[in-house]
Amino acid sequence: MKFSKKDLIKLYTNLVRARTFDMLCTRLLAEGKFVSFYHEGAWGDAAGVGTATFLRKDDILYPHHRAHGFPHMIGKGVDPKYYLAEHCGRATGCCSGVGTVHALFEEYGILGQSAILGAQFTVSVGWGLAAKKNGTGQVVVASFGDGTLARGTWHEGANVAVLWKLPIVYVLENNGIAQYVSLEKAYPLKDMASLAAGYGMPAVVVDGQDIVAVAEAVGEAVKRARQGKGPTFVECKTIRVTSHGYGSPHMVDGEQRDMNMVEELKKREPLSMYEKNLLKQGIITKEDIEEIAKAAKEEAAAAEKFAMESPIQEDASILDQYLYAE
Amino acid sequence: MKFSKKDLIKLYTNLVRARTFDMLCTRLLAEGKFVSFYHEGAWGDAAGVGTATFLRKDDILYPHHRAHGFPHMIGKGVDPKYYLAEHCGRATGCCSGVGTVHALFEEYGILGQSAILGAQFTVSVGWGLAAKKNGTGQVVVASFGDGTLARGTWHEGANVAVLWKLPIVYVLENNGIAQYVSLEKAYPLKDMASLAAGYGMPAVVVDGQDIVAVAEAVGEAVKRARQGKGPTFVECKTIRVTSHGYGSPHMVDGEQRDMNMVEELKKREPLSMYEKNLLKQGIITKEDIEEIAKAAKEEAAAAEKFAMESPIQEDASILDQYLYAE
Amino acid sequence: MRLLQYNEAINEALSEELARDEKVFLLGEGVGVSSLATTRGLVQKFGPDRVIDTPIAEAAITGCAIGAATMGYRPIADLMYSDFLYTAADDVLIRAPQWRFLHGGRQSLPIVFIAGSGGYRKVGPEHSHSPHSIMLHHPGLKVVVPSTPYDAKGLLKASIRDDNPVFYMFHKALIGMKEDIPEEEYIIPLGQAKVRREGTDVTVVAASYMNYLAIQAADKLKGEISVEVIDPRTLEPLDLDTILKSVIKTGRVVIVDEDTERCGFAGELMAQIMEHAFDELDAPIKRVCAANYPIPSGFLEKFVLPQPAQILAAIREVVK
Amino acid sequence: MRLLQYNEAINEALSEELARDEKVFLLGEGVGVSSLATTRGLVQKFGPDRVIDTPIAEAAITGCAIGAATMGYRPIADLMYSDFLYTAADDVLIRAPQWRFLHGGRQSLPIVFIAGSGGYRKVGPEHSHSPHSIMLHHPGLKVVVPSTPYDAKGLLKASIRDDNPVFYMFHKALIGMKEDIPEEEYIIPLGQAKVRREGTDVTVVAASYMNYLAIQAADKLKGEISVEVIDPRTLEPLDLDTILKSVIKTGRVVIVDEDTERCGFAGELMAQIMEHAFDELDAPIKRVCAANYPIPSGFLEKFVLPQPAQILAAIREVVK
Ligand SMILES: Cc1ncc(C[n+]2csc(CCOP(=O)(O)OP(=O)(O)O)c2C)c(N)n1
Ligand SMILES: Cc1ncc(C[n+]2csc(CCOP(=O)(O)OP(=O)(O)O)c2C)c(N)n1
Ligand SMILES: [Mg+2]
Ligand SMILES: [Mg+2]
Repeated sequence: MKFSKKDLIKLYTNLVRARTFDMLCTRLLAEGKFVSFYHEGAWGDAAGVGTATFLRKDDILYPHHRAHGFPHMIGKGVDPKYYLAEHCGRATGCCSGVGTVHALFEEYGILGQSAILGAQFTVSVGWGLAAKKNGTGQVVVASFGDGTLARGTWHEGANVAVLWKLPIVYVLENNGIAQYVSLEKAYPLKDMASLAAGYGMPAVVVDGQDIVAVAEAVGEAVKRARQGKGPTFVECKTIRVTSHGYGSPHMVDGEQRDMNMVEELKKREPLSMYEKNLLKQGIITKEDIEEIAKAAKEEAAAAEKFAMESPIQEDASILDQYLYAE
Repeated sequence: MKFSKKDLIKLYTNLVRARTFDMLCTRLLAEGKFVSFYHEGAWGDAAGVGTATFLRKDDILYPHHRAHGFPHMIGKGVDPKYYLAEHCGRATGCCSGVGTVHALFEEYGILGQSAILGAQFTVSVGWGLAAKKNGTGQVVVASFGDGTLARGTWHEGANVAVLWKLPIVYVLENNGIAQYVSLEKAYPLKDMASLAAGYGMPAVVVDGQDIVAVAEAVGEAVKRARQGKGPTFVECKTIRVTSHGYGSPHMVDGEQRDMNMVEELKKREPLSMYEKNLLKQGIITKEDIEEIAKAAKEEAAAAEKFAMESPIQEDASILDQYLYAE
Repeated sequence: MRLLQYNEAINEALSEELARDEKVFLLGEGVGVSSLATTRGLVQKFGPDRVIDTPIAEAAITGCAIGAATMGYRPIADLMYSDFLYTAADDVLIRAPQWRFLHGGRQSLPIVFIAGSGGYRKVGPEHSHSPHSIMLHHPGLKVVVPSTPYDAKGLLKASIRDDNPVFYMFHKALIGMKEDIPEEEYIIPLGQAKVRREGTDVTVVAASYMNYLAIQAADKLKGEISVEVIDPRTLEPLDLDTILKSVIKTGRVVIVDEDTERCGFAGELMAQIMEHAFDELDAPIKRVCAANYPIPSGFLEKFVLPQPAQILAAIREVVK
Repeated sequence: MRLLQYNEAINEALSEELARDEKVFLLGEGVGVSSLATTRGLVQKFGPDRVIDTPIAEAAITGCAIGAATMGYRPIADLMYSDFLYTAADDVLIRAPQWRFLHGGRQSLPIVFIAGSGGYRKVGPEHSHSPHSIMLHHPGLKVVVPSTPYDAKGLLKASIRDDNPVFYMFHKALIGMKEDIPEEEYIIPLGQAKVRREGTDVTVVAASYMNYLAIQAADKLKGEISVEVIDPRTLEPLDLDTILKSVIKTGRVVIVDEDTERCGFAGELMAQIMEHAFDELDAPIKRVCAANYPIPSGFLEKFVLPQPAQILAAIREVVK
């Protein structure tokens, strides 16, 4: 796949925006302004942005829980302020402040989430089936982490997806760790892609820190799905340099994480790598970079203001209305 | 693996016994003497007998539900009369008449079952772990059907089994059908063994109608497991020539089953194929055959008598005792 | 009018709704055949895209229903035995009931989970449950438990047209029951109890197969005790008004519930009656439920599942 | 005596039992680290064969526990959040509780499922449940819900030594609670309620974090109403005798339960009290439970989970 200059800048811009929101979220959580959780995503954010940026607006996307899917949603074109407000429990949130860590942007194909990991594998079967029934070329993208892939729902969903040739793209963001457990303690495999191959599903492994490589691989998979050729598995190798969630112990397999190793990982920070690349190729200038950063900061500041000035969701009368549809 | 003459005759004898019990069970169900279900196993019984006959007494075996595991249990050395009595709801049953379709012969490594398919994949993780902890070379054999393999528990169990190098042998009895659904409507694959390969688990496909081939393949896998090399997957291609359960419609994928095709399948009846072979090789004589058949009939008749003369389980006082251990 | 069996009435409801609305589709293990013939013949009428056989993968079935529902389809997910819901419990009890709520009420999930429930076939603790209590414990899920062919059809049509997840449990022991079914279309709204027998001495609340047993008991006691038998028909929504009206009239209540007693529907209804009509009660409410054991296979089953004699005894006891 | 936190008490119980009996082992996602530190440090003491980190595969964890238990081991299966039991519900609610029973009582399954439960952290409907009601609805499973560090330790040791499956739920909101814990070993048998406050006007039954809230309410009402607070400590076995004794004394009852109201433990206890002590009641029993909605995230949580003011109001109402 060949990306235009505009495309490449869009990728860059979205990554800057995602990173800016991650920093904002981390700060808001630390300041006690978030209502429930936040799981930081910096340094592992290229996969989500690369996956989502070139999807069709009506494609369905299940965002990964890491960075709470901000990279995915920003890529998909969603205005993140409503999701930010959701995290703050505001009535203006995308779920009216009831879900806090859940996103819903139906117009953009974000149809909801579950905080019980592994739901994406089976719910996306229904999305894929509906997309196929709709017959308009919609594609479903299910993002998830290496840890999530161990759930049995993967098997039940993947088998049927291949069998029914559903237009689904599975995007694994393999950061080598799941909460406090390393990949080595969770799988007997190096490349998770071999699991997909078991079903006869095409599978590719890409450098998840290379946002263009991700966009390319996902783009190919989406094309395949749109053509009715069924699901593809894209494994993005990425990293996690923070603790699991803000405030949780920075440990793995019972020990403190080896901070030298984490420093080593940090060398593959995707934003600066991509930035350097674009500069070298002459696709952006220092000035562009400053401008994009400035715009992102302004967007984040405006989103924060929007969230903070929105009313707290405390209207008990909505409970009945939300429980059942008429 | 080279089998002695005695081994080959043992396989034959067990297959005759299993077949005799299958006929007995079918008749008892038809006569209303069974309490709940029976799912006939004739023509698909070589895989179970071949799998179980040469296991160690302390090896753990989860019998497949087809033929209610009689072939497996007979192979394992269990006296089937207690399981028959169980089916008749008798107090002398192996579960005291409370389970009816459940088997328990702890001394023989039959540690219980669940009628919810797919439990074998995760329960056997615990058995495999315990066997490994015991350190006495015990092996766990989990038998199951092609339909069962679609459950998510397969993925959760297999992944951990390979990861922890558990001494487990997975034996698939692939009869190409699951209740009323054909294999083609259930998987995008021809050989299920490819699913195992996804975990890096060795997998072999054998003719499940060839009892010696099954015993050989399972024997190799057991050897591997005993040596601490981890799990193996053995796919036995077998057939189902009856309806799903006695009395249920003989249909598949919404239609009556094609009886010409079923007649075609019947040509691969494993007992007569094996018998012919043994006769040809001069390992048994016509007289041997008659004697074995007679002994099997006597065994079955005695088991029937035992079951029928045993008291019906109607002692309500045991409910408390069975609910909780002291 | 035609005399239809309970399972034929179910089949007819499915067929009519599949024909009426092309967003409706059906999926499950062996729905093309169907042991109890509830879905048989539908694949011939509507094709394999509308009546979908699946592998043995309950979570794929229920997850598929959730996904398709959020995209405007109206899936009917057949789970065969209601016991199998435990293999997809996070979908059936958590995800489907909560999805709309936690996404700010912006979506609707028109799903029907359908399965056969109940015991009295001696087939043991993995094929005999009537697990409506755990459904009721998870708000967001409606629960429909028809006791006659007429109701089975009318309630199923209402369930399919409802914009919320509904668990529709037919009872395996009622399959052979026959009843006159109108040729014309009809719908029975969810949330309307039915007084099956009028009486003045005692109120018996019983749904599904228990309603059948309760009516037998009431008829047996004719002349001795005047029994009012109420069939809630749906447990969520629950028509508490009809029940309370009867309680006020009789002052005495027996609740018959096939589900396990502890934390079951019967205890819940006792609590609700205490909350709303404590002063109307002339005697403590009695419940006849599955005793607090797993449901044994075989001949012991009768010591655990509610028996006609127990129902009679409870009624006699409560009017004493 | 040392002052230990609730989670430290849990950790100590695990450590002592792992040391005492080499058949005991622990497995779960991240048990080597453990968010709430209940299992932290144990892998260093007992090695990775006894303290086993697993992938995110709840069914593998629970199935492993069942298998190992039938071979004489005593697994402790850590499910992290009790909400996650829904992903392995057939093991936790059906297979483990029923296994011994349906195999004729010939085996015992000494399993402890351990998980953090409860809300009040605004983290929403997939991380806030206290799902003890559905456990109680499945006979064969014991249910332990400690409300103090002392109890947490003593009850966990009893749970590990019990030969039956036990679901041990500690409450996330109690993690920071401190209490004096003896140096010497002690065990608290399952099935013994504790009277936390003696009183004569009203009986309040409340377990786990609700007990903490109930005690606060009782203390607040001192002088105005004499409140007896009973902590069941284990819900199965349930020490009904201690509760009934108190009911006979006070004639008035409030049950506080964090679990969803409908078909919950509170309703069940109301039913049991009605069955055993109807004539002792001077007023209808009141229950304060999670309202019949999913537990919302964020600021709406307080409209669903039981609040101190509601407990006070219920007590005042019931003694009126
Ligand atoms: C079924 C289930 N089990 C456990 C959890 C708790 N949990 C939340 S995030 C997480 C780790 C996820 O790891 P991975 O999928 O690799 O994503 P990552 O956080 O590494 O990006 C866990 C165990 C959960 N939410 N759902
Ligand atoms: C979880 C679960 N789903 C469905 C069933 C109902 N059921 C019993 S046997 C069976 C078919 C099993 O097929 P397979 O594993 O291929 O074994 P076979 O009968 O063909 O030998 C089904 C669907 C069940 N017992 N458990
Ligand atoms: Mg990860
Ligand atoms: Mg099969």
